[in-house]
Amino acid sequence: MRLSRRQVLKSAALGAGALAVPRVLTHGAWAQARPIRLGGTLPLTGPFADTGVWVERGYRYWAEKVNRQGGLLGRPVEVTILDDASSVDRAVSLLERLITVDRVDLILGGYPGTAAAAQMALVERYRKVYISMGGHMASFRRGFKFSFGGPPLMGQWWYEGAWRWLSNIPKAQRPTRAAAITVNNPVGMSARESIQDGLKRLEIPLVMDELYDLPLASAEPLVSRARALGADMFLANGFFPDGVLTMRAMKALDYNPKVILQAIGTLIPEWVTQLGPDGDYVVSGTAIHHRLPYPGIAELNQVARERWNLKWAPLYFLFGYAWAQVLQQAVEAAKSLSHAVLVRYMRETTFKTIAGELRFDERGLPAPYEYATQVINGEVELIWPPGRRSAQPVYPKPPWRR
Amino acid sequence: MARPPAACGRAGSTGAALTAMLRVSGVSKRFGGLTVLRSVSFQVAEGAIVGLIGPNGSGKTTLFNVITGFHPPDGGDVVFMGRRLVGLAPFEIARTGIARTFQVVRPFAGLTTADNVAAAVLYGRGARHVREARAEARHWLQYVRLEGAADAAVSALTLGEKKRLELARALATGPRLLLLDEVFAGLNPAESAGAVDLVRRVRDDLRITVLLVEHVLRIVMGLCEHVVVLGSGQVIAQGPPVAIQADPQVRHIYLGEGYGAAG
Amino acid sequence: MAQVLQALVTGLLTGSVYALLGAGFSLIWGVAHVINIVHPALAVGAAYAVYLLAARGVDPLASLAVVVPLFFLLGVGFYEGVIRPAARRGGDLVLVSMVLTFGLAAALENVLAAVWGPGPRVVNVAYTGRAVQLGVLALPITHLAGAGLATVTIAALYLFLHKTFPGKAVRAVWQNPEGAALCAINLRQVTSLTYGLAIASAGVAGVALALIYSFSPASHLMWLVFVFLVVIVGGVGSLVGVVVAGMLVGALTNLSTLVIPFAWAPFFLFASLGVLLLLRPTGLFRR
Amino acid sequence: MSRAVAAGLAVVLLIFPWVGTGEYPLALLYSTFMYVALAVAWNVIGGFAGYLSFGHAAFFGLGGYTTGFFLVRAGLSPFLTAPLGAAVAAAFAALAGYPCLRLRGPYFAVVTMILGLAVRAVVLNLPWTGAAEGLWMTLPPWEPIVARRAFYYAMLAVALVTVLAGRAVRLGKIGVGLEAIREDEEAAQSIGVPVVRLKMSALILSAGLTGLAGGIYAYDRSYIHPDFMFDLHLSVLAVLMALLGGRQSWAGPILGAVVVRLVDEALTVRVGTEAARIIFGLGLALVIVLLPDGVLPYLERLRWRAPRPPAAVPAAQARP
Amino acid sequence: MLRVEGLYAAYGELEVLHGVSLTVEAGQFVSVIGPNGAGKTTLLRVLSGLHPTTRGAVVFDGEPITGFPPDLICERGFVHVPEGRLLFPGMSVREHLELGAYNRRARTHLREQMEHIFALFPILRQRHAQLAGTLSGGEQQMLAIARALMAKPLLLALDEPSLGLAPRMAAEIFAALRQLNHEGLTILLISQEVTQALLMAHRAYVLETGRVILDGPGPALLHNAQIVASYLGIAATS
Repeated sequence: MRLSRRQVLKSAALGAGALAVPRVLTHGAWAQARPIRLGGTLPLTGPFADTGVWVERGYRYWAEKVNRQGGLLGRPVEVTILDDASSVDRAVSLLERLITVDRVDLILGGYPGTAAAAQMALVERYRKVYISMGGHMASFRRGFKFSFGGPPLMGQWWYEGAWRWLSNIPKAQRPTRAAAITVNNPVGMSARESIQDGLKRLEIPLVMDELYDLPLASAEPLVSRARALGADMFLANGFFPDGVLTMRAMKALDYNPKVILQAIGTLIPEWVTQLGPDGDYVVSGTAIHHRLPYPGIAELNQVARERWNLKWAPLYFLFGYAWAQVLQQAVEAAKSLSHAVLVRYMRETTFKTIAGELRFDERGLPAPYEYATQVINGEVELIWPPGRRSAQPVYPKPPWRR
Repeated sequence: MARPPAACGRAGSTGAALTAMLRVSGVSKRFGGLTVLRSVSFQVAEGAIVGLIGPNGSGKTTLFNVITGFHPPDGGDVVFMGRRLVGLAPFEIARTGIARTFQVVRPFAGLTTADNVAAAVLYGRGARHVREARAEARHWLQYVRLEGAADAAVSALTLGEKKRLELARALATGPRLLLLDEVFAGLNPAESAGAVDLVRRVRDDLRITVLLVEHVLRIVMGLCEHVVVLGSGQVIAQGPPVAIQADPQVRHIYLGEGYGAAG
Repeated sequence: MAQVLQALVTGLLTGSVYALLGAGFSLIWGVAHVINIVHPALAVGAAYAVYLLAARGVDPLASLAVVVPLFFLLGVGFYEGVIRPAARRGGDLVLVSMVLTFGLAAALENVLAAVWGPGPRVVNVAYTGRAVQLGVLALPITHLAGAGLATVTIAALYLFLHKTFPGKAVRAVWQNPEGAALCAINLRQVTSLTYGLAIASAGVAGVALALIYSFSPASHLMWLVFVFLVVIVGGVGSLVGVVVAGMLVGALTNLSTLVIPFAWAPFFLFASLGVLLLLRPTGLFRR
Repeated sequence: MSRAVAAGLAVVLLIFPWVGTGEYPLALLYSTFMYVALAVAWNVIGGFAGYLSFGHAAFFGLGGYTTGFFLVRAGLSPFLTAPLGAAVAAAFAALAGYPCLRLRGPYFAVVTMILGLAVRAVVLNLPWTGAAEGLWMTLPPWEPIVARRAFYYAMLAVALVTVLAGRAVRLGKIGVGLEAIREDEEAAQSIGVPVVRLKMSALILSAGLTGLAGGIYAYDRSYIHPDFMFDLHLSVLAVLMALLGGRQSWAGPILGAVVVRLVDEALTVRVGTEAARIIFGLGLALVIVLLPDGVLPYLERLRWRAPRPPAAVPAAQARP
Repeated sequence: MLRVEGLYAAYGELEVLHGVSLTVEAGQFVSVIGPNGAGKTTLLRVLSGLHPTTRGAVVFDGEPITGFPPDLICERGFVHVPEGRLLFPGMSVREHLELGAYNRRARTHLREQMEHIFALFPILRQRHAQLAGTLSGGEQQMLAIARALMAKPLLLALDEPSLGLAPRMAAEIFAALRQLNHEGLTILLISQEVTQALLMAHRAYVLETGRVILDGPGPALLHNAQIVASYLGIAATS
């Protein structure tokens, strides 16, 4: 049974409160210090809420942990997350509200790419440091000084690990024709760039390259075309709902490509709960993974296990935590909450995060990542790079289970 | 008072054409497979009150709609004061000086009584300012004895008042020719008498020519100088009222087979 | 060729669900003069009911036994308790009902979101993802089941309307309420019944939808667009028209993707339907 | 009396950005002005003329995209290109309006809704509009508070222009003609109202004003995407605000927009999005059933204590 | 069978019936004539419940039916064939007949009643599958009467059944009405066809501007000068 989001939040908050109490009692001065206030907006309702909720949990757990360990610059932190209801318009106006009315000291990044891109324009105007997924590469080509992807969910880098993994497969066994469908929005488009480039390197012709608008009513036409064109590699650059539809259409039409690549959908826990075994063997990328050996990951996995009864920490939980971690380390390095100071340290500091070590370049981006994942037996396993493997990749994908 | 005689005779008959204000010649109209008007021709002389009668479904209202441009004819011609009306939009025809009322009253229900008329002043007469138009509207409301209801919602009016309102609206466009579609229907005797009087005044004082469709023949016979009888979409008789009342074909249509031979 | 055939057949199967939703919507529009914006939202609600039952091992087809009577009663109650009182208060009923049912749809959407969360749900049954192979054609069983449900329901509606006394009374009221009253037909009863049936059919559409698609609280808006299209193109007041329009929309969407990029398919659909409406403003089958 | 109130309100709105409330109230009022402009502009065709458009997002989006396009490609200042956006939206209305305005009632509503979706589909797929990636503009080079004030005044000006235009239309000759069209097009023709020309003008004006608002909004956002520039919700919201406030008067939509915007904001902040929308939806249903003509006519009746106009005579006005 | 006492009715504030009284005995053929606008149609609409009364009483078959909804009045056996026929254009002839027998009392006799009607109007048997919208005017009128007969009326009230019909068709309709009356059906007819209406009537009422101005046995009124005057607009002097 799935706990309601609100119940979870409530218990999490209670737990955090209980842990904080002894500290408050013993550290009088600490308790009196004015808390550092962090604020941001996330889609807690609406189509992006399934992921938005996990980012929020990441932020909240980070705050809980910071407070447990004595706070930031000796002051407790306080997190305000407003629900933008998956609307870009609301994400921007609520963030402005947080900056100007609530006067938060630090900003927590939004989600998804469209909202983040719009918020990046806003924070640039207010000169506030902003760490988020960032979305499309174009967001970072605009010369913004205050926005960072730490680490970003960069579509252009998403499949890098998958290309490297495929290029290690003997040429004769590799797929010969690829079909791609892409959601017609910034996130989809960025992943699509990587596809055109990656397939060229692998010398696999792209026989079908279709875009679709959200919401996707029916995936059958797309899938049946890919099948008819004899594509033995299928790339679905979409979100979770359309991803689910696509998978079901593939199974219904008994279409068995050698490999299925999926941009975002596979990485949220719902993928497995909704699709069950039909969600298996899908390959995707990531910037962060629960089986990576970086410090902090194990702890987050344990939290996920204890609080939500999950085997591993979900991806977006890790992302939220990582973005907050970067912000924390910048503040600690700068020893200041002045954003003018902070932004200088952002480019000079090496951040040690649960996604590894990061340094930001002029654009506000770290070095590209090259992980590949595959869903195997309901687990999102790391299959590339070879040294970090948590499971052997399954190739070619077995036919649909009947 | 000397009035120009009502013209009779069919289109093309010389002499009458000189005084004809409205000339309908050979007008036909079909709806789907149903022919509603078959080559209808008649004329309306300037300054006359002409009655258009005929049983239900004989095409009277359709003829009105053809003249006013709502239903373009399939054949034939309508000429008003030397100008061809066929092909003009209804609002353009209205601006040439033809105003009409509707069989089932169609006031603008969401507007006040005064604004109903003011709209006609603005668009029929080309007034520019709403305030002036409202002032003039009051004049027309007074003319039809509705001045007390100027600021009332139309829904508060009785049927008789609505009919007068429609008349005021038509007059406010500044017409030379007024087409009245059953203005007397549904009125009680007193209202009816008032309306007859009103139509006479419109012609005598305002010098507006009137063409009216009416069922109550008593009114038609008392009011009109010339009557056109339509039957199944054709003109079956026309002439002065007395001649029409005596016409056996008309008696047949109105009273039925064999009736009134002794009447 | 196989592609064309496959696209056509899947399109028709999809279209049947549009048609089913459109049929109930059209029925309410014709008989009660209400533009029932909440119609697709109710169907989505039914899909959630199916989801709830499926999680307890009830097959979607078996859940019809619950959904259909429940939604019938819901429809009757909705008419008697909301629409009729609203109609009696006056105002332009088409307009009032549009805003009224829009408000209810917004409320229902968010109730669903509050209970189940905003994310998409899919219903998995034993035959999900299986297909019948017909030569070159692959026909997903869920689609066949959904389309079958739609067909059976539409056929039942058709038979009801044309072969039974109460059904004929519904058509009579639809075509001429006063004439119907003179035939000893109780207008209120008939309208109530119509509402019940229409909402019940929305329930069935919800079951079909749950079988074929993923659904989320907000997905009713997309369905609303299709329902509107189908009803207007088919002509308000024509069951046959709605069915043909549903098939047309389904087939057109799928077939167009064979010749133009998929992303342009919605534009092609909107443009062609827009042009059609401009040529035949009252729809294909309006008498 | 009411003139004094209006003057007072104008003064308050003019000096408001300088009383030190900070950026957020300015942002909130800015968006309220925008919705006022949208609702009032919609009302010119939807309320006065009775053509319920559900596609006004198309005009909004076109205004915004025109601004974005000229800013990115030609470097023109958005405060100059916003009027250009209005022109493009108006031109589009002139093109699409003629066939659409032949339809009435729900048919018009549906066709305009389709039109809105179709335009969105086009912009989403044309490469030179930024397509699915959206369009980024250079940021205005101001401090936040300066920017907020600038956009506050810009949108206030748009709202003011729109309200004045709507008021002038409603109280002037055109308003009377549009009302006549709404009530009965044939009767309107019969008194010389140029029906087609007049409703086309109303649609074009309505579209232009909507496009103007879109132009300013786009620059403030500085990143635009079809998803929110052509959002169906935007069209629906304009309709609801106008209907709720009272679509027969020029002031009704203002009231509707202000109330809906502020109530929505308050509810969202206080009780959360889902609960706010449930309350909003049910409230909407309740208000329209209780006050089918909108809130403003009801308030006016209260204020003047005038008796309700008598119930309309039964629609079946068959001749006896 | 039917007694109407002092009936008033209005549209909005416009009163169109000012105290109409009339009686129809069982088995009689009663005509109501009068020029257009006299209130004849309103009278029937009030009697069948389509229009509200302001004052007055209607007693039918011994029971007051004032203020009853149309479906109940129809079920009691007062069946109205309205002006303009009010048919269902998209439904077949047979369906109209079935709907005519919608009330429970009539439904049990559906088959035999339908046979009876097909005997009366053979053309309807030929057209039984045709949609009402595609029938000719005369056929539509027959269908309207037939639909009403299916309800097993005690009293059949007809409003202008010959309106807009070719003379031959009108004659056919009147012949059918006469036959029905001979078979024992009470008939209340409103018509502009003065001659026909009066010739057939056991009793006739002349209505003018909402009042009964004259009544008596039908043929006796046939050459009444007042009627001629009323119809042809000759100033009444009698």
